[in-house]
Amino acid sequence: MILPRLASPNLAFALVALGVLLLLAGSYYGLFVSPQERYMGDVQRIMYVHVPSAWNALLLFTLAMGCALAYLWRGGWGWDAHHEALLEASAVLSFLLCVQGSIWAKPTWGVWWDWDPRLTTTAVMLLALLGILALRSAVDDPEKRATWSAVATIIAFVDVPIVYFSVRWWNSLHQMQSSPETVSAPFIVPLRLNAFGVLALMGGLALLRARVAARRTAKELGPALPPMPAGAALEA
Amino acid sequence: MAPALLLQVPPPGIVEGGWEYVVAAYAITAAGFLIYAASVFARHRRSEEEEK
Amino acid sequence: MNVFRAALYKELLLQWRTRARVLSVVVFGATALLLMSFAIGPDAGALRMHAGGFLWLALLLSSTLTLEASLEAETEQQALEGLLLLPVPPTILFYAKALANTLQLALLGAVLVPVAIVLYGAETARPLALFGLLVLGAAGLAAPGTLYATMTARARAKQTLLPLLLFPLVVPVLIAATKASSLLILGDPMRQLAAWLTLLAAFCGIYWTLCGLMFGLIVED
Amino acid sequence: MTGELALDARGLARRYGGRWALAGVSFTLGAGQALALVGRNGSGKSTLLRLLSAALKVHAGEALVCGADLRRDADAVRRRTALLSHAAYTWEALSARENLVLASRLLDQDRPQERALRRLEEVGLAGRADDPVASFSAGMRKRLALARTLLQEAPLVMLDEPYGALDPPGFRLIDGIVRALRAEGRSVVMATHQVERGATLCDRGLVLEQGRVAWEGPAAELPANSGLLRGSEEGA
Repeated sequence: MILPRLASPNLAFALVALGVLLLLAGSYYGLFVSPQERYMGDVQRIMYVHVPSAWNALLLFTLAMGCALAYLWRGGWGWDAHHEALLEASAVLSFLLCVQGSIWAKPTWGVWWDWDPRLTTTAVMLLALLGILALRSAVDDPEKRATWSAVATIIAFVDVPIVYFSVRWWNSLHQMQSSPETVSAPFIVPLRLNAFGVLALMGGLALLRARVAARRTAKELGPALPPMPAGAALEA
Repeated sequence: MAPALLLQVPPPGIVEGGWEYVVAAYAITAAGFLIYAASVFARHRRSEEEEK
Repeated sequence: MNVFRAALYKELLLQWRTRARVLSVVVFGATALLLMSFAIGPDAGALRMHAGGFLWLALLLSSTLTLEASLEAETEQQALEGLLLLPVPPTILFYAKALANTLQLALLGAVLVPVAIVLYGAETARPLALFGLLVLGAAGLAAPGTLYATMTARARAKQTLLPLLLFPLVVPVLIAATKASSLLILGDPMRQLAAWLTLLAAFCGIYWTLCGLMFGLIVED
Repeated sequence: MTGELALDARGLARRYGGRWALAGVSFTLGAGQALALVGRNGSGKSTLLRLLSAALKVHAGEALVCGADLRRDADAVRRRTALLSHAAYTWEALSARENLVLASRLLDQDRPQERALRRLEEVGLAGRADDPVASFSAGMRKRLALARTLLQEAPLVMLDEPYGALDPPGFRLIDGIVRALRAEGRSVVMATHQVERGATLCDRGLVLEQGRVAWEGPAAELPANSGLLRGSEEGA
């Protein structure tokens, strides 16, 4: 089997543990230490998980795009394995983001879904990610799966800002220009803790997930070219 | 940096209470992370065992 | 240039020969338009207000059928591989195919417009602008649609895969085209039409370039 | 172009998923020579031909095809080769003539109508030139595919099972075409189960077994060495 170089599982487990610790600390701070926000009251506390999820969903999608580009330009199954893992992690975060967003929308606007550009873009992004994952599961040949899904990821990634701006224009009547107070220290601390917590947790899980993907691909690719009886075979 | 990524809020109009929404959001998020982590661990363990 | 003309001619000839199937797509689109009105109820004002959106939804749903059909002719006897061996550069293949699909979708739209006028009273004072919009919107659907259809034609579960990949991607096209057609049908007092057309044109510019660049990566076996 | 070798393959290999259909094949063929490729079903003959005509990506090894590097300059290889494949490469909804005219125009040739008609006469399809290909029998499709291959006027012509699906006059047609190609100084590679025919038409013989070269030598010695048809029915 040709396994690409991957992070050790111990590093992944350590990252997951670190993420859990940071999330526990950040959530404790956000729920019980931070003061009430002036306008939003306690509902504001949803932001301490929502915003870190949003940052990381975008960050992981960007990294997945980087892996896709790297696979297309440089080749290497490690890039493909991490591409798959990051797509999945980003999809999980996008899903949670949609759920948190609609929980936030209910007390704030009185509806479960507001056609806010960010929330809508997240929903579109989630569907795009699910589409790419479906494409990966529908193609058996490892080379085609890697190339096609890399192309699809790049195309979907370019779409995200376009979707955001088109929804914003479409929905321009709703534009309201105030945000919760998140610049002062009591609000920043839980945001930061949770942001790095989600990053460590999902990053660690993605490293583990990439190992699973790499193993599966290695199995599909089977043994390396059997040695030639005479003459030199030049492995790709 | 931070404000650009936050959901917008309608101007005046103060939201009262809402702890149940906060609890729901945290609970669902925690459940999401837990379920996903469990599934990744399970898949990783299975692939590790298949290796042997 | 000669090769591009030949490739385009090939696409159009194939579409002409399979026009019976194209006709059934028209019927499908018209049926979709009819069904959507039942979601609103027989309120003439409301129907007219939503006519633009219905038109583009019907077009989007039909587009997956025409895109799949345009690739079926190439996969039956692996004509696509044969084309690469001639050799026709993949970029030329892509642009010929995408252009032919644009034309077909724009024509399909042009046929659906009278249906929308009859069903929803969706007349416009600027039919030429509406046709220009149809071409622009069709181009926005055709570029990524051609690329994805080429992938999914050779994957399992192709019928569900193409919409799954294409629909989220073309949300900006749907939004901009719907808004623009509504402005054309209902009037444009705020002069917003140009902004939406610009958005559509930008989408087309980005994806006609990007998909043309990437097509070569996905056609080789 | 060196003009010396039509084919120079070194360790050429290709896998489908985990199976190496071609596991490192090395051989050479002089310009203007003909090679008979023999082997059981699944021994890698078709894969080798599709690799050498740049229809498939090479997974390991390398080859010079009419002086062009297969890995670096696939386009040049495609311009210098023509492949009669198992797939007919035809558009079913179009007539035989239209198929050839389109191929000719896509090759950017002059007088496409004339060329198409001449090729159709050559393969005995002139009488059915304007019938849609969808109504053709397997043998007629083979003839049409052959006409398309000849249309390319490539210096290296590769024929995959040219006798398959053909009637006895069709056999003679293929024999005549191979002789004519050789008389014009073109190189020919022919994968076939008709070992005797291959032996008389070609200079060199190559036996493939499980994706490897099992025997290589003068074509005249093929029947004794192919190990395929020893004592069995020839010329079925």
